[in-house]
Amino acid sequence: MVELINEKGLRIDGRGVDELRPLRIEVGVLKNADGSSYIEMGKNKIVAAVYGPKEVHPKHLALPDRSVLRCRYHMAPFSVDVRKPPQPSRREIEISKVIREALEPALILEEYPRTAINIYLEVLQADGGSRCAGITASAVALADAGISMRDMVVACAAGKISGQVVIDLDDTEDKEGDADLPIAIMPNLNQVTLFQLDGIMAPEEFEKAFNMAVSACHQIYEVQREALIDKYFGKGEAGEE
Amino acid sequence: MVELINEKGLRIDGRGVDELRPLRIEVGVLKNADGSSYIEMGKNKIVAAVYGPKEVHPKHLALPDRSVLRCRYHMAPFSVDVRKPPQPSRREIEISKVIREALEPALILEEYPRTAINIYLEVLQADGGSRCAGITASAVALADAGISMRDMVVACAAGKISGQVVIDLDDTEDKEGDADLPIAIMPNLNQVTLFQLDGIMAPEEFEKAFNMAVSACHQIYEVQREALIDKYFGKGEAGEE
Amino acid sequence: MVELINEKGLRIDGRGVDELRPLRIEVGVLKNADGSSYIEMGKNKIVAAVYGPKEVHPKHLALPDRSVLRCRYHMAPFSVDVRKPPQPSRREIEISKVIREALEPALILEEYPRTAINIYLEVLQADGGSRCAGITASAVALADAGISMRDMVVACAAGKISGQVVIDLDDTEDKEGDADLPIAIMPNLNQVTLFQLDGIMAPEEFEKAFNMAVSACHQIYEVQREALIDKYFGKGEAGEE
Amino acid sequence: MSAVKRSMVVERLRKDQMVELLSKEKRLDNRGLLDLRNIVIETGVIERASGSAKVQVGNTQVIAGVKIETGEPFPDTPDKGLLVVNAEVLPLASAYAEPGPPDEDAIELARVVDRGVRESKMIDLSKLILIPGRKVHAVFVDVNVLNVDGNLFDATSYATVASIATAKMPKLFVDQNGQIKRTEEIIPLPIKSIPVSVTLARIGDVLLVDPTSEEEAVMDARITLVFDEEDNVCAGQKGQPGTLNFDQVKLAANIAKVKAREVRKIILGGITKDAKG
Amino acid sequence: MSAVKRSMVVERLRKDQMVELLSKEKRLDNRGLLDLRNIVIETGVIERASGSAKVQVGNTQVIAGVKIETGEPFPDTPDKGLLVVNAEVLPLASAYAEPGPPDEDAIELARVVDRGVRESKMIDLSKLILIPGRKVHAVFVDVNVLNVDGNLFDATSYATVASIATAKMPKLFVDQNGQIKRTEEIIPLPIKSIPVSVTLARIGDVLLVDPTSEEEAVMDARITLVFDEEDNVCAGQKGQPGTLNFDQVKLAANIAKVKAREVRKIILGGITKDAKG
Amino acid sequence: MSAVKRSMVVERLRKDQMVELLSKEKRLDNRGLLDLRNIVIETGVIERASGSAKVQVGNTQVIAGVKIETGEPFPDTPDKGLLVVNAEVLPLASAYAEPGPPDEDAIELARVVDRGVRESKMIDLSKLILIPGRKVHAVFVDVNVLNVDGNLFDATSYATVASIATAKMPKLFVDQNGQIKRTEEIIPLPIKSIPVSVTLARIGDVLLVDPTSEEEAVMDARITLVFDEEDNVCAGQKGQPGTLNFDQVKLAANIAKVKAREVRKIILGGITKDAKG
Repeated sequence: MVELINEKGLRIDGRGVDELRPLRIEVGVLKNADGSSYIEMGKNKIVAAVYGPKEVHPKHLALPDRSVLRCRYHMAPFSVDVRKPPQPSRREIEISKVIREALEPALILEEYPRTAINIYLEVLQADGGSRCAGITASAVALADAGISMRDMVVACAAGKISGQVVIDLDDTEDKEGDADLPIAIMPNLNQVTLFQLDGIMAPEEFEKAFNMAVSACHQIYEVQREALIDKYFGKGEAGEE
Repeated sequence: MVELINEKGLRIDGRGVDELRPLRIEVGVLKNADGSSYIEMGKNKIVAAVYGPKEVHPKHLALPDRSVLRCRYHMAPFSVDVRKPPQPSRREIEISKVIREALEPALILEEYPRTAINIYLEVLQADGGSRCAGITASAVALADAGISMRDMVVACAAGKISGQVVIDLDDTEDKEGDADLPIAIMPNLNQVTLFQLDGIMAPEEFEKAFNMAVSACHQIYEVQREALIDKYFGKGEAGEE
Repeated sequence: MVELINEKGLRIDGRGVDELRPLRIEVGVLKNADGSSYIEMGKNKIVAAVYGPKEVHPKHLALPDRSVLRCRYHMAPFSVDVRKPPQPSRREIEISKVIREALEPALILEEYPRTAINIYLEVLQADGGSRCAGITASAVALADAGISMRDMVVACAAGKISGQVVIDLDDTEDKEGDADLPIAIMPNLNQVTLFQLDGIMAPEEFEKAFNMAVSACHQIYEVQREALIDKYFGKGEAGEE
Repeated sequence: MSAVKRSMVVERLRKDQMVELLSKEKRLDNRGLLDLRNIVIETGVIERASGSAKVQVGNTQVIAGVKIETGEPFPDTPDKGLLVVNAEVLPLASAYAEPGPPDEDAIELARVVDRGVRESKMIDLSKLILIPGRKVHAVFVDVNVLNVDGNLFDATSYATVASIATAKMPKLFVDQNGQIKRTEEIIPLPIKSIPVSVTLARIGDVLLVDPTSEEEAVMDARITLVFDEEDNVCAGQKGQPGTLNFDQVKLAANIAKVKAREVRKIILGGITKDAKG
Repeated sequence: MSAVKRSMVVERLRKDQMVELLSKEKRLDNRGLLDLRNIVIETGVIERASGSAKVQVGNTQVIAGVKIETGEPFPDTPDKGLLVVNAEVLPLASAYAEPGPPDEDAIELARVVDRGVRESKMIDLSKLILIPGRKVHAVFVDVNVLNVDGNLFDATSYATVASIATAKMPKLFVDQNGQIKRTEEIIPLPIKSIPVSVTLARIGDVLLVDPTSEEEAVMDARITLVFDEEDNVCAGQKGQPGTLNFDQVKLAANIAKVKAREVRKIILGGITKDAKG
Repeated sequence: MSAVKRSMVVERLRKDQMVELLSKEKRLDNRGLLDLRNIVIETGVIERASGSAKVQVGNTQVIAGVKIETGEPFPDTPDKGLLVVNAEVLPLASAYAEPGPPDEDAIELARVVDRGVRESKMIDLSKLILIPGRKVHAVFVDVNVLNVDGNLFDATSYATVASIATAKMPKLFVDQNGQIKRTEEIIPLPIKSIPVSVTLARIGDVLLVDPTSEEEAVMDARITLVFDEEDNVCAGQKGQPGTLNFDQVKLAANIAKVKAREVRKIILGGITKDAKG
């Protein structure tokens, strides 16, 4: 068993238990998409694109009172240590579903009847927490596409490693640790839109981890806001990177 | 070569050459289906369900003068000794076709134009003769669904093992024996609706086997009738099992 | 490295550098097709069939101003040394595309709006140059089907083996040689409709090979003409083979 | 499985009616909000399987079968046996189920059930090694849903757990030549824990357990939590495009913990009956 | 392959006309009810294949190729070589054939032909073992239908049988290190029997052999029977959603037995020609 | 990728306008006919990959990643390592791209890029053998198109070439027991050549290089040629159902040869930056 927290209370990459990995969000990175973003969260490198609202094909899938939301989370074959075949795995299909369900509550789909809104996530490099980073990036891309939203959506995991509750697990902590609790919230409406749990926690650890994940989401929300402000109101003098 | 008939003329499981395996049919076992049944025939355990007549999707597959009959014979992965992958094998596709063709002559499909009738068979445990048991169960489920029928359909195999003609082969007899002749008939109209043959028989053996299979079908037909009568007119005092 | 040209300047099968393999084309070999042909070019044995112009399914794929051309190049499992699985490989998909694009410029598709014309090629035995033989056969089958054409299409490869430029490479020359340059032309309009290149050639070799391939196409065009004349105006006294 | 397309007006009426009823803490089948339906667990129903269980939760009916084969370990876990859980909602289970490969709902179902078994460490996978890094036992659990009436997550989990807990296999050994041989001895899988899944639905402001199909048709969100015998939570999943507020998440976890203790007795009953039989 | 959708009225008229004609024992092509069409069998047509045969039955045209590879035996038959028969109705064979994986008709076709070869014990599979339980010869027969004009079952069977009967392969052996090596010697497959398939159609009350596409379009039922050289029946299959009465089944078996003797001579002729050539 | 269905009238107007503009040697983006767009090549962008490169050609954006695994050689090339190039036009790359397996356009794209790498002998595959005939290095290059604005062939080729040229792997060796072990040493792939792809479009009578999506929408034919450092041509492909006359083919080859020298410097720059970094 790997020692994931040292005697100083620091994690393998030197972080404290409630410290996020380095995080960077860029808005509008793809010319063709109606909205797009790029996120780096630890070693995660993910591109998000939104196409829509647009006509639905085949037409009988259209809904008369609202837009159909679709989401595809996909990992590039070179994004992980052992090459991943390009066709979607069961894991990617499940994650696509929970990401879609995590974003849908924030979207005012009733404004776009008989249309579809497609969200595409390409994980160029995967680290622990790629679904959370993907949700965070998707919400930014949806905002960039001008889709009406009730609130932002922002996601982060908490978890348990070496017996302690921590936030934002990286790949090693996810694999070697005891539990992973990814959640997504609408930060102003205080609603949970994604909730998953993997691994063993006592009830009190669970509650602590949940609260820490909520706090972490609020920190990440600030980065989302800044990225969108930079894009739409400029950075002043600062360059793009 | 396994000895399939002993010096007393008895088969491995103690049956005589013209003796059926234990047979049990139950009607209406699934709440959602329009008609359903459960059959145990030897170690075969098969559930049959009928959905329909109902709308056809996609619509261009509908027929203006009659119902479209569809049939899916499927084996559960755990139904056989070596796990069977869930996707339909070539064998399952062929059997689905011959079962559909065995049932269709008995159905008055002209009464249900522009609709589809779907028959689903799930083999929970497979023994020799699962296609025959499946046909027998399907016919009961069709009756339970109230589909108009010209006659029942009932199926049984005869075959040749250790040089003798026998009926209702089990798994070992099917694999180690010389020939298997599954047939289905409409018992009142005296018509053959399924006929297959696998293995070597002299012309006179073939004729004997065919006649024995017809007789066996008539025995099974009585069990079909009783099961339907039990369901629709009660068992009197007897419980359900 | 195999010696592909001997000291007399002859190739493994005894041909000179600018000599075609034995070539035979037969017209109208399949009863059901609207047009068909059979070609033997070296050891290539290929059947070509044309169905159409006919209705398009699904209808939304139809074009209002012209016919949709489709092409399927397919190899029989027994056509090559190691059995080829029947489902189309990436190679077959690419070749189907380039053959379609090689034939399309010669067809007056505007004469058949809202229809489809399907070309099917089955390679019964493959040798080097099967895509060229397939194009040559397809053009004959299209003529046999009575499709309006601006010109014939005829194809042949040139290439480089043992340092020399040669035409019409067979399987060994294709695999062991330095380069293969298959082209298709419209012989009267002097237009290139297929152009591919595989392997290393200096610019002057490339130009020489290209010119030799064009000449070879003109020779093959004569065989196409004769085959069609035989079919439609008879061979005089000669039998069919 | 979820492809029911109803008229929107009807949909809304049904939901309003259900919310109204629930606000009085009543359900269509007269259960209390935190009452489970009747759970029936039969094990050993498929003789050809290494383990099997048929589970009814109300009218929901599923059957699970375990097959134990030998296989190669994954390169990144050379010291562990394999566990594969598959679930299919058979076309005979509902008018809305279609033949074909599992859709996203069935994949989610199988993966959540798998997580409960895996994360609770129900099977000690480190004891399933035959030749380290090369040959291990591979445990396949296939679950077929035979009739759909809501709460597939729990029914599938109970069938999976009961079939694994009662599975038996011939003891194998590796001879001097590295060949795998079977002995006469029949042994169970190395079981360390029994995970219990409990699913709640939120409809309007109300949380209720063990939803039926009719309740699922109008629910806003679904949440599943899995517990081991020490009340540790070992898997969780929210479903459906609705939300839960922070208190609802915590409340759901507390309710599920308590109900899991209740279900645990029923599962243990189903398993033990088999051990005797 | 069978997806012809005709107007129902036309369909019924065609059938009435056909039944009327058949009641006078006449067929559209002037054959008697029990007359076969002309059968042409050419073997050795594909040099790259181990064996091959092109067969014409009237205007029906098929080509079969045999490839012999080495493979692993199935776990339940460690002492037998492998035989795999595939059939494809190529899209060039008919206006109704579509590209794509074999549909249920093509799968049935391949499986019935396979059964005839397998059950007649045409190939002695027990002689195809290289290393018992580990390496065996695998015989792949792929049949491509090039032109459809009825009776694919018989045409496919004849092409399969003729290509197997004339297949040749290098003799292999296993050296001391367990490596499989090839010798210079070229040997045939171990052939024990030649199965012959005969197909009849019932149209109205009439049984006829070797139906054309036009006859198949209106037939009520189809029955195929396969015989070995001693008049034993070794495979059978009824097709189509029509019935046969008990006498018709027995009559069909008797007719098929007699016609099989006639076809046997033609197949043996096609095989022998190759042996000489 | 090419499934744009526009009104035919609009289509024709666009083309007329483009042809008119081109006849004056002008392009919509003000480039000359033989001017390339800006090419940006960044390597080493994906740490988990053995090699990687992000390439922009104007607004066209692609990313390539190399994974090096061990595998078995093809039976017909037992003395060579494996090279597999895949390309996907991701659904996020264009409003016309669809999720799903690569269509014929993406397959052609990958195969043409693969041919350039293979035929130029960029990688010395004979040096990728671990155990002759049994174990070799397998080089997988996966290229994802992130944004489509024309000339995918060249962008994909540059990304493929740059990612291969900068790929690194642990040096492996075979121990006495025939086991493959890794050393600490990190080595590059055995690179012998750098192929450079140049694509031209014919629109009307005009040949132009590096077409944009708007130009591709109206082009008659496309021709791609790949050159090595000695100006040898090593791969070529015409695309689209239009023709080229004999002179246009030769002219295209000459233009491409010259432009390839220009692009070569940019690729070498991108590769070298990485070597320093």
